[in-house]
Amino acid sequence: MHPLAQATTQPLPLPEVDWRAIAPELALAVAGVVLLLVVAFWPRAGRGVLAGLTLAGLAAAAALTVWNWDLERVAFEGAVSLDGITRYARAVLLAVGALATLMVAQGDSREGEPDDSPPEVFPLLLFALLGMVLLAAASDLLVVFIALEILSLSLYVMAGETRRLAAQEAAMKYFLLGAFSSAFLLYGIALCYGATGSTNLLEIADATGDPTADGTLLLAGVGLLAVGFLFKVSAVPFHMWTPDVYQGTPTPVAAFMAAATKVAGFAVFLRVFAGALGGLVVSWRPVIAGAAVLTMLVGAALAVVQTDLKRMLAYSSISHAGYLLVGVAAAATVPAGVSASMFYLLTYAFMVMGAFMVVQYVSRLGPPDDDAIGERSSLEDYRGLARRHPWAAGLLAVFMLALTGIPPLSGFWAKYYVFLAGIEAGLTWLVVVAVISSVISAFFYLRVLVVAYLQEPVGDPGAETAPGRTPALGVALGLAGLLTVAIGLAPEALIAAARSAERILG
Amino acid sequence: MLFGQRLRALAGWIATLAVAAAFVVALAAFFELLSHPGEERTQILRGYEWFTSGDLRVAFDLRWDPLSALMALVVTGVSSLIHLYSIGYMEHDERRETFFSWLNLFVASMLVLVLAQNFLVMFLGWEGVGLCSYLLVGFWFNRRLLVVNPLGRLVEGEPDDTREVWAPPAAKKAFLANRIGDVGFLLAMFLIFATTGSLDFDVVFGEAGALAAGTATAIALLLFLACTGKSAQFPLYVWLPDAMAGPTPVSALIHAATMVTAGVFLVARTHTIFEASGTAQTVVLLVGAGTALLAALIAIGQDDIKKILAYSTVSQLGYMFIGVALGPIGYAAGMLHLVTHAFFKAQLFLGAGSVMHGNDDDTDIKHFGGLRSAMPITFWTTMAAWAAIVGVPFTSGFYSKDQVLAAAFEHGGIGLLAWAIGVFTAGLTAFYMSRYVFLTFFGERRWPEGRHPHESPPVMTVPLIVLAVLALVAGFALTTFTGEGGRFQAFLEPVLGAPEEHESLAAAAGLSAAATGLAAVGAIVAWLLYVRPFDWLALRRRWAGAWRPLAEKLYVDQVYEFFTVNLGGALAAFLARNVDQRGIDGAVNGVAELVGSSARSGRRLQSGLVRSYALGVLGGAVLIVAFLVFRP
Amino acid sequence: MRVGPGAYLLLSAILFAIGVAGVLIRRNAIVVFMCIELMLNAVNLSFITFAKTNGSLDGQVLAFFVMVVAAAEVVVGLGILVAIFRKRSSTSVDDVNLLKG
Amino acid sequence: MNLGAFAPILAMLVLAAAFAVLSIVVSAFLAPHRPTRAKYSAYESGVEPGRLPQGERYPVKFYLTAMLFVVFDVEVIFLYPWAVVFRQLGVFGLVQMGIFVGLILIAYIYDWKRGGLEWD
Repeated sequence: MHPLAQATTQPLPLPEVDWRAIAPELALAVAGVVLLLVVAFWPRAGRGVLAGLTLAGLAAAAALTVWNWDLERVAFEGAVSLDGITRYARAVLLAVGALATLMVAQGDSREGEPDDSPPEVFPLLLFALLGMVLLAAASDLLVVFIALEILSLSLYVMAGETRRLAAQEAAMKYFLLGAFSSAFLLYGIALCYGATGSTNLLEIADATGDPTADGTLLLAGVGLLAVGFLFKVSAVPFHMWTPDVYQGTPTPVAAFMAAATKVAGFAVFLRVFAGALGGLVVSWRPVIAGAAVLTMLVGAALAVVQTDLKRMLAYSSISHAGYLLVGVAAAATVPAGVSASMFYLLTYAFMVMGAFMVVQYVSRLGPPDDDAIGERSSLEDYRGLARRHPWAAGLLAVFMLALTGIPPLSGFWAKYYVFLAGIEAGLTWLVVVAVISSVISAFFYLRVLVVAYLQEPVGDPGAETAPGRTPALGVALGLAGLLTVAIGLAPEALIAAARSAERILG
Repeated sequence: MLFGQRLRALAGWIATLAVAAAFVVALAAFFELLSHPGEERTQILRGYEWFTSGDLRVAFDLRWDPLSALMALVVTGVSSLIHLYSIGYMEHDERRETFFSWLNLFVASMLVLVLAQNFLVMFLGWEGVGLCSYLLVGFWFNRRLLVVNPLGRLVEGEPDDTREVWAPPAAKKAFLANRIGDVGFLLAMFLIFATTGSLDFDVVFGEAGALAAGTATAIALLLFLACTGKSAQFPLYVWLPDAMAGPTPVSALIHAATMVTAGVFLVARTHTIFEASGTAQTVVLLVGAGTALLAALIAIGQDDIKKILAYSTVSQLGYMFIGVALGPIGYAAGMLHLVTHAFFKAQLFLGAGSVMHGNDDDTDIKHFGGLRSAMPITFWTTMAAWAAIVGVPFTSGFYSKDQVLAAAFEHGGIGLLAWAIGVFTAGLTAFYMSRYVFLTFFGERRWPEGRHPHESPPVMTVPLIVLAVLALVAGFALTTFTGEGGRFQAFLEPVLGAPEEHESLAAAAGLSAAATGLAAVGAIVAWLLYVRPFDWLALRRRWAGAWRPLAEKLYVDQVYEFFTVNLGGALAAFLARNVDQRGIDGAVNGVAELVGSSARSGRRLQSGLVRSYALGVLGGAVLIVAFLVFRP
Repeated sequence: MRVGPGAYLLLSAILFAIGVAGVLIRRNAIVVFMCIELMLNAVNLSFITFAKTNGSLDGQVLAFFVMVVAAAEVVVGLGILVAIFRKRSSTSVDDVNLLKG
Repeated sequence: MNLGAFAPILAMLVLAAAFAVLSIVVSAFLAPHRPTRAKYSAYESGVEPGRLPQGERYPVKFYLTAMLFVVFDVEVIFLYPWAVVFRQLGVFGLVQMGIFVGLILIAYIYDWKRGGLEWD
């Protein structure tokens, strides 16, 4: 009998709705909807009000995350699981969201200029975050797909939020390629479903040990899943959209993408590959390791030749994705790989957001933006920054040194733990490549400092416009700098928290 | 505002006082250390705990033992004098407050390096030192370099090549060579942690004896790779002579007295690891000896006073490595040479800076001559340092070089080879150093019309005098009259261990005579060539075939370039564009060029077209699926 | 002749491949976008087929969600494309290459 | 059923795709590249691609209207299966669908307030 027809004759078992398990997500959704209504009914609401409401929503979600901190269970019949990865990713994502809100609140308006970006960016930010936290918690491929689409669709719109040609181009590229890659991901889900008979990660994990399952189909499905995830975390050869999009899109959105998408993408990467597909590690590890090698080297090498800071940061984020892939490759056999990757994401998120904040600050100094290339972020604009704006230059130095991985700052520990996990998993050759790549990358990070500290400013410094008052950006910069330094000085507590993420629930 | 201007003017004094205060503190701590009996002279200051996780405990621990005390004293002492000198030398530079803050940062990093109790803290200092040297070498980023200057004069001007604006080639080269070395340090650190489970010196050295021979060799050679980068040994020494593009006090501080000694210090500090691997010790010995000879030969061919001194530094560092490669018998000798060299080389560089200061920043030896009367203090102090480096009996260099050579001789075997090279190099050293002082201070005047050489202000000459006195008496004061190890060796023994059987160096007198005699020959030849009225330029032209290789630095840079071009194969075709840029950038720049050019071709793939990006996605997807499905 | 699930899967794969080819070959952004929709719906066919062979409803549920997502993508995609068109009066994807390198 | 039979088909598709990708890449590198304007214009059944008659503006509110279409489209997709099992689901189903429709309604209101229903 047809299953649907069968269902009509029997009372349906009602699913248990575990409100508490998804409380932070619900808070984000409610906050997003409320903001949408505020925008609809009160279009003149100031950015301060909207940002305040957004932060309130984030605070509520954060409070609920803390309330749920010790909760470890699988909810909604295996669709969502609460474990270390979920709560760690939630915490990091909400913090990133708060920083991004501050950056967005600052906007790109100067004194006496109207702001270009529409107020919808705040609810969109919340919806994107909702997709991200859901993605980190998803333990069913259906939820993975939906969460991925929620975050992607929000980001597509955010990327093109301003009227600049460059922003629109970025949005179109991101959209077409994102949709293209999610079709591959979807096909992967279909093949996995066909091979194992389920979309639930726990059941897929069981089926991978089952010899009767269709191996070829499953492996093809795994490969296509990898394509979808590798695209989201911008690994080579699926990285090409990244520089164009980061450069063209408004800086706050680029920062948000660079930090938050990586956190969510790697969380789901770890859960699916190191968790559910851990049984197939022998098959997929070479793929991930190969992608890691390409990603690290291509990202670092191409960053060297960039003359635009935003673009350089995009390539740097690509090479950082490579280091994270080392952690993913290690994670299936070495639990430390999971915690090292999660810790890396935490530190990386703050470093890269901080770097973009400095970009946002400096872009306010020069003449107005060129419509075609987006906000000004050419390295030329940073010449002699130390002389003109010592604080901005100092923070830039902190973030660049942290991204390089110079010891007292957070980036060093991140790399250190990931490399250690790699060695423990027997991937020493991969770690050697990673070290070489980080040597190359030191070159372009330090180059930024050389430009900012050693070179004379070009042109007439008097022609420079005042940055205007930047309270929100100032707070965000201070927080990011503080976190980057503080994590570097006392990484222990956060590492310990990451350790608790090592046990993956389906 | 007014206060700010005042502060700027005072920056040099503040920086100098800070370093001097550090010296005083180090001195006090040193005497406190002396009050303990020998075995209890290792104090570990458990510092701020960075973090512990699992079996790895990393803390900001510092170590105060005779070795680090010695280094701390040398670093802070010499640095104080150089800071003082810089106040005068940098007087007219508008960015002097920046200069002094970096100089201070450099001293701080160096102190972290020498006081470290674990590899991680040491690496922190190691990196900091490298960064500071990069910044300081590139300090005059908007001046063209010495090498492109026809009159040997530093010319200010807008660099035309915008690609090079942000990093003058010399700074870039220093940076790259050091990074190659740093890879060695990092890998060694990983290997150490993987085998011993700790990075703390006490734990690691405790287990060093139990290491498998292969592991010990690997660790030791990786560490030595780091040393060749920082201490400018073959094959990575090429950056040091170019680094003379920085302000002269920087050359004195970094490239003569302190930073380059970090490698020697590293070998001494980790001597237990090197002792566990005979192979590594042999490699260090041969590299040290080879570098000493090679650099001395090249130094003969240079006409730029700072380059002569730079190659002489490379050569003297070779002596130090010979010393520390010999085992317990040579450690103290190598360290003693480190100390005396810090004094006399600092003086030589500062003296050279004084000569430049008084001669419109000219550095070409052909444009001096007869400066003796115009710059008496510079002359006499430089002669004292000359006496020390040449090895005139009872000056400091005499004792230290003598001890290194005696230790090599006594070591026997391969040590005899090192001894022979060392003695021969001593002769060469005497020749090129004599050539330097004779051509600069003696003979007839060769400087251009309109130049008025003048003595430097007291703030510069006082450090010269202090250093000259130290260069004369340090050897005598630190050892004994007969030149045996004496209290210097006894002081370091708790850390570096005692030589097994302290044979009476009966042959010492004979050995000294050999080296001193050869040095005397070198000096006399130089006297005959350069002081007597003699057309040495004509001689040079006649023997151009012999001279050219020396002047061209034995073609080492060209050899590097040749190898990077050929071994790079197809990829190196990209280098062709750079080949005409003269050899200076050779190997190290080749690496950068390799990355840059492959990146430029990679950039073309980044066409901005959505469809080609989509093709990339599809290609990756096909590769991955094909790999997974068809994998055997 | 009995048509087995293999035939449906083959059709799905062929449709997917046509979609991919369209994305790579066509220049009009709207057509490119339609090809992506074709890819998504090709996958839907696989989902339905697998739901039948596996005897579970999950595949059909997934197909529903894919349709919803596809619809949402239409909205966002058209929004972006129209915005670009209004600035440039061209929808050729090859014209959009300010950002590169 | 055994899906093993599907594997060779999949393999063939992969190979075909690989061949296609390879030939595109190879031709991109090897082919002579002499573009002309005519070559660069896309062939779209004889119509010039993507260019509307000059002077005529594209309907501004087009995509806001399209969004409305989706609002109801999506609603209906989920209403059908829900309606089939409406009785079995009882109050629970009613509440859930209420939340769902409520959310759609909010989106509708937003669209309305932002001018999505005003054509000109």
